[in-house]
Amino acid sequence: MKKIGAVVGVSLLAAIGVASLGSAQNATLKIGAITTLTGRLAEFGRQQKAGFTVAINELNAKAGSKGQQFELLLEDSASDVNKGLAAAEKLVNGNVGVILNEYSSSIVKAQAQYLSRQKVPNIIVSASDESITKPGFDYVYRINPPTDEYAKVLFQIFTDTGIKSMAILAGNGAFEKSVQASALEQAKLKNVEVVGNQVYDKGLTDFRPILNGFKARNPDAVFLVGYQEDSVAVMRQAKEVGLNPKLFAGGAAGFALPEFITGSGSASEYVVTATAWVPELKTPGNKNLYIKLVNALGGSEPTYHAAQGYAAVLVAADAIKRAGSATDREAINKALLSTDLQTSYAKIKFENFEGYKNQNRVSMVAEQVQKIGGRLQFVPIYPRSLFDAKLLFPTPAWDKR
Amino acid sequence: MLFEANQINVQFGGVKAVHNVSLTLQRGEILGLIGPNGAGKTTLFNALTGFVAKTGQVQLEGRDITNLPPFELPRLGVARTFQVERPFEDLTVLENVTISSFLRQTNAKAARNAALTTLERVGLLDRANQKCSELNLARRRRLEIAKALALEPRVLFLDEVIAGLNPPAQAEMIEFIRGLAKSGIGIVMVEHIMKVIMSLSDRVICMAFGEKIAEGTPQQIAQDPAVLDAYLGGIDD
Amino acid sequence: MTNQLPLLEVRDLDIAYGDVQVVFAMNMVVGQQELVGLVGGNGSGKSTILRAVSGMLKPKRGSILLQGQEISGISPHQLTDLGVAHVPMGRQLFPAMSVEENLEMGAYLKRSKANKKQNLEKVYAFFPRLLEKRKLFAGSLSGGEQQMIAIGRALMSEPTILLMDEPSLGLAPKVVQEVMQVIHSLRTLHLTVLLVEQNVRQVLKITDRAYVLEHGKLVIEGQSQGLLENDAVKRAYLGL
Amino acid sequence: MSEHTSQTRGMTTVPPLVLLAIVVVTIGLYPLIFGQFMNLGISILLFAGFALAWDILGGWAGQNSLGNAVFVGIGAYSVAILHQFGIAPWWGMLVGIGVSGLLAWGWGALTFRLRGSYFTLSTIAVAEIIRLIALNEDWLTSGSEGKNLGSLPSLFGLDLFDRRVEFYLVLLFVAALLAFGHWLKTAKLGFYLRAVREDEDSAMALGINPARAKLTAFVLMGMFTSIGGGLWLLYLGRIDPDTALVIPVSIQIALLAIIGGRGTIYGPLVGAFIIGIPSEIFRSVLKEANLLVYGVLIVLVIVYLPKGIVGTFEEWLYKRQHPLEKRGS
Amino acid sequence: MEFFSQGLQGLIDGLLTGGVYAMIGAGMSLIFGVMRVVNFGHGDFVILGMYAAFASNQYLKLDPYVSLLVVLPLAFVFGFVLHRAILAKLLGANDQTTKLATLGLGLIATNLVLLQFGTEPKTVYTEYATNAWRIPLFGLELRISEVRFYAVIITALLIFGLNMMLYRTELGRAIRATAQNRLGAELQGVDTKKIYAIVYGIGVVLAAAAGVLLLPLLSATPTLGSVFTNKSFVVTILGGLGSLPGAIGGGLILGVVESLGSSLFPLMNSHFGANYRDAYGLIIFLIVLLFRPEGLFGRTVKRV
Repeated sequence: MKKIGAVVGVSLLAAIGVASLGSAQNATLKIGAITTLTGRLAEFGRQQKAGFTVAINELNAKAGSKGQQFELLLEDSASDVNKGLAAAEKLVNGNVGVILNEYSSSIVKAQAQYLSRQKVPNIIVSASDESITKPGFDYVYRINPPTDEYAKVLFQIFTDTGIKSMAILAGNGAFEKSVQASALEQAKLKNVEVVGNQVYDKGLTDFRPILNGFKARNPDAVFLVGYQEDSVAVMRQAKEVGLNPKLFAGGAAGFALPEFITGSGSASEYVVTATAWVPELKTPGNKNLYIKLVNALGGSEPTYHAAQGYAAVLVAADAIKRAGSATDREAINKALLSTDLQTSYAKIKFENFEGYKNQNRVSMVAEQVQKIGGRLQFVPIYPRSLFDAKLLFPTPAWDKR
Repeated sequence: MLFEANQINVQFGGVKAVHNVSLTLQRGEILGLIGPNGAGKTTLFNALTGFVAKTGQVQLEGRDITNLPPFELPRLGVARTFQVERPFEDLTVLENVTISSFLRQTNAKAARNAALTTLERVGLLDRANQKCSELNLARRRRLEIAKALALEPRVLFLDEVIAGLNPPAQAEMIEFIRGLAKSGIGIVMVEHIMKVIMSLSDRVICMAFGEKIAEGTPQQIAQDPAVLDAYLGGIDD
Repeated sequence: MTNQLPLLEVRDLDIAYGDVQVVFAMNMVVGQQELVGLVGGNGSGKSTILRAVSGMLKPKRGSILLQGQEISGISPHQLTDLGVAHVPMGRQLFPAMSVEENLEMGAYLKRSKANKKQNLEKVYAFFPRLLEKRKLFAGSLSGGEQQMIAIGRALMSEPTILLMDEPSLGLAPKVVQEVMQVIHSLRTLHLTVLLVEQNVRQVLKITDRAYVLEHGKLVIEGQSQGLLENDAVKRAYLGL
Repeated sequence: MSEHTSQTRGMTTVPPLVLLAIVVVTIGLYPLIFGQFMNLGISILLFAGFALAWDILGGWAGQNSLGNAVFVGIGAYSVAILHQFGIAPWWGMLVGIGVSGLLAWGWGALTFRLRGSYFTLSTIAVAEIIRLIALNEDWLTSGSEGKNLGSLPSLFGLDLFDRRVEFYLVLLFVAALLAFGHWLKTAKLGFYLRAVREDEDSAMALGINPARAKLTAFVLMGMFTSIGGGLWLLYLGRIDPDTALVIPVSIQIALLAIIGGRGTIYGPLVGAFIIGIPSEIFRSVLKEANLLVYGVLIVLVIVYLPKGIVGTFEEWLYKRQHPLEKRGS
Repeated sequence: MEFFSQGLQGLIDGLLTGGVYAMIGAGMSLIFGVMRVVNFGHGDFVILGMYAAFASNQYLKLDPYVSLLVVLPLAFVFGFVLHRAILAKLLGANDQTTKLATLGLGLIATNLVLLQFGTEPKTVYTEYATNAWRIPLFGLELRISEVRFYAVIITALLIFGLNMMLYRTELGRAIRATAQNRLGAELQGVDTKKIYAIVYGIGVVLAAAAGVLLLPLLSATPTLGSVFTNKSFVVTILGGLGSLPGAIGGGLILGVVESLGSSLFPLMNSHFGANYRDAYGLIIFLIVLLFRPEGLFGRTVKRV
């Protein structure tokens, strides 16, 4: 039985090998990418994939039919760490010079470690866990900002509005806890009293006990970090229990998604959230990018993950061009170190600071859900220098709306 | 005295399933246990072998074994079969018996050899590698006995190992049990084929409604009016 | 006696469990409104025959006729529909249901649903003790009372024949007599009953006719009265 | 009584050691042929190891655990936590084995009084509680961020981050479990476990203490699984609760063994390959339907091949070797 | 004072949550009580219910509560057919096998949902979902969520209806009879295989109903199945496997324990709080499992 199993296994493996390597001899410049197209995190993969596609098309259109064409080798990690590693290996074996690395911190970290050991440069697109660029792996670069930035932009608002106390609620995922830690640090720095601090486990989300606890302490601001399903539930329940702070602040993730508004309806109004990118940003070509991303997503609203995916491809292509090779990993690595590229997402430059290594600095945007023309939508408000719209403050009590 | 039970009582809920039953057993003796359905014979077996909670006292060669859990008894030399034979269906005949012989052998090879010897003794050697689920009833009965014998018991409780067999198989089994007793094992057996129990037993105990109603040689029992009543049904009072 | 078609007839019945044959060439007839006993010692095959008649197992050979119609191989719940009621060994009551509900379960099938009320009254009239305790859980009643429920439940299905499997099993001697009296009085309801029992004295006292089995074979049959004096019966029981 | 005594026939013609050697060497060739798919190979083999360990209790003793992720996690975290203090992974693994063994012992001593599904339910509950502890006790586990391995000392001059080294370490782990399976097949413990699995009352009548037999199997399962957990950490380079301690990991471990065939020595290994390789193909071909196929396969196996793949094969082999002789005494 | 007010509010919230837990547990308990099968896929049927309500909202524009009228009959047919087609084949197999089969069915159910709807959480927005009644009490203001109150009322009605069915109808009597003594029921002419399929169908209905009722409150995600399954284990073990009133008690206890644990621990400046929310129920579950496996309210009824 065993032997039959082995024979079957061997032939199947051979089949995968042939299938995946069959196209390796073309003249296109290859960029590897891993994201979650299936499984529990597939939604983020969909966004990133749209960004990738838009960027590749843009690059190839610019090069024209005579110029060298780029090709994206996209692998699915299926939301599973072992499968992600198998995918990374497949790309490494496919002689790819640079790999774009996806969203979920726990999957990304294992891949980043593996890829640095294989000496393959990899660009992290959206994973926000601080520890990815903190341990200082070589060959690891990150486009998206560290979580400090999420907290910083919101605390700027706190300072401007004179908020003195806050309560914070975060999920126990790596990203949420990272933002939570940054927020607590900022609170200390800015002298904001923390009157409540709770972590919840993912799953059946009944936030009422926590929100009631917050309500009793009457904080000026409530700082929330969570994914989409949680962001919706927490705002609905905040309304239900009658929690009335002067400001609800969301630390990106679920609060920055369009589904946050559709899901929580009127409960989402006045909520301020940090985000890494908005279409209103006056970066070059941003309006155009937005339109292309909407098209690539089949009409649905793009999130910052899509814009980050877009930028990552451009950064990789830029490094390949400057390295003069799509396969020479050392040359590409060197080129990435000296990246200085303005994209529609943001300006990209990998720096070492505050213990981070090869980390891009992006200042975050804050947006507020406001009713415009009877429709609730995200309105970017911070940094004030970039946008015209004003923060609506303080948030009216639920029964006064 | 090889084995002795005093004043055994078993209670299920409010029902007295066994009431004040005592028995003794000598080396090499066959003690027959009879009684109509529901008289409590099997319950008594279960009580004596530790499977059912009881009050009273049980002694093996003077040692008190009343409160030992069932899995301690085989090591001391008390083995039993089950009324509905319960081999480990998915295992082969040899494997079934090997499990038992591990009680006395620590080494796998020795256990296997001991099991083979036991199988030869009960005439199942040629079926050693067959799965139990494929054995016919007579062979399953023999396997059940082989499993108990491989424990090298001094006291053996046999629960209806003959009923259901065809006459030649019955005769074989009777001879075999006699041989066991001759080798010095004390045997307590429940059986409802009277002919068998009467010809095989040295002594017979008759139970009815959970109580011992008669005890004696097969001849005495056969003539005891209480036994007749128990079987034919109570007389009016 | 059998001036008309017998209600139940068993012809040349062989039954085996796997490779073990337990009933050999059994022949038996139960006439209308007869109370017939089927007796024998432990393992004589009497309950096995009853199980074959009630559809719980399939005979190896032979036929079972209900009013001339072959019924072997029909499933128990279909047989119930044909008017065969079974008072099973161990009673098989629903312990956490009330006495009344247990009785009502007997009228589960359509054929007996219509007259459920009247039948319930009849059963209560027959067993006044059950009427007293109709609200109690069946599991809380005594063994004898539980046997009455089992019988009452069978009556609820308006049976053409009642099969009873060892109703005395596990009951104290006094209660056995009481149950036997109940069975005896069933004849006032003009029922046909096949009673399987090991308690031969009691059975022979209350039945019209009886069949005595030993080791799966018919030893003797005949009018119950006087059968007890027959040595064959004693032999069948004590094997002496 | 004995009518004829013929020679007893062996069930398989291949001696166990030879079979084991063939299997291990065949798998050992993998890196030479599929050097490009080391990650795939390691993860399949590692989960085969988890499933083989699960089988000690699940297959041989018939007690299904749906919480084995706990032992995976303990193994991985022991190595990772001690690594921070400069303690080498092999010592960390030893500690993991010890902790897992203790946990299994205490837990089993409490729960094996219960029969049937209650044990399985308790495994799920304990696994969930441990997951919550790992998530929330940051001082010990770094919470959801997880623990990273930095550099590792070399083991006899081998680089523990080298995929080939890792592969052969995992193979060693699997080989040890297979050898243990072969031993179990003939040893007292193995016989006792099977007896308990089939019928606890009968087993007691043969002098077997079921609670003790099950407890032994449980402790062994925990210890073996935690070795695998340590190896998984080396391979991943990091560990966090979402990776190691979640219910799907526990379920996957159990299902690989069940699909391959419980209590058959090689079943879990076959199960891991039969599920692992197609799922790698499905990953790129079937996309979203990937997990669905997995579920359907499970139901099909349970309904139509309740003994699993190897179990069904063995049954077929047995029937071929033992044509049904005319029965009757 | 804070302790008291938080505790009281927590108690109310816990009871409201517990009502829905009770319904999930009731289905599980019914299936076990009649068929002696632990339904490891139970939580996945809750997910199916959520998505069914989501789909009827999306395509038929039905309010989630109205969609109960569509979803519940479908759920019954689904469960009935599932039992007839697959689980009935396993009657008589050991309970390990059946248990694993239900686990596999759950996996299929969730993955079908995943295939159809993707993984992003699906939400149905209803304006009433966030309304709450305010009840002044000794200067405190307690809040009772309207929609959750209705959910509990519907739960109560369904369980009451189920109870009426079990205790007042022929079918119910046949179900109870089958549960207590399958052979005995068979002898009265009950087709017990069909009863099993019906009971499985009802179990799925209860799970799906819980899913529908939760949709206005939570987002539907395909991966939540095991969370619900775990809740139903806890509920049924607390209440005693197979006991319907026990499931109600178990559900309420679980809801209250989780709610009070999450709200009262933080007041003591404890490290515990909502972060260990699931653990509170599980620890009680383990204690009951070890020391009172028949459940908190369990009385073992003697079999005749």
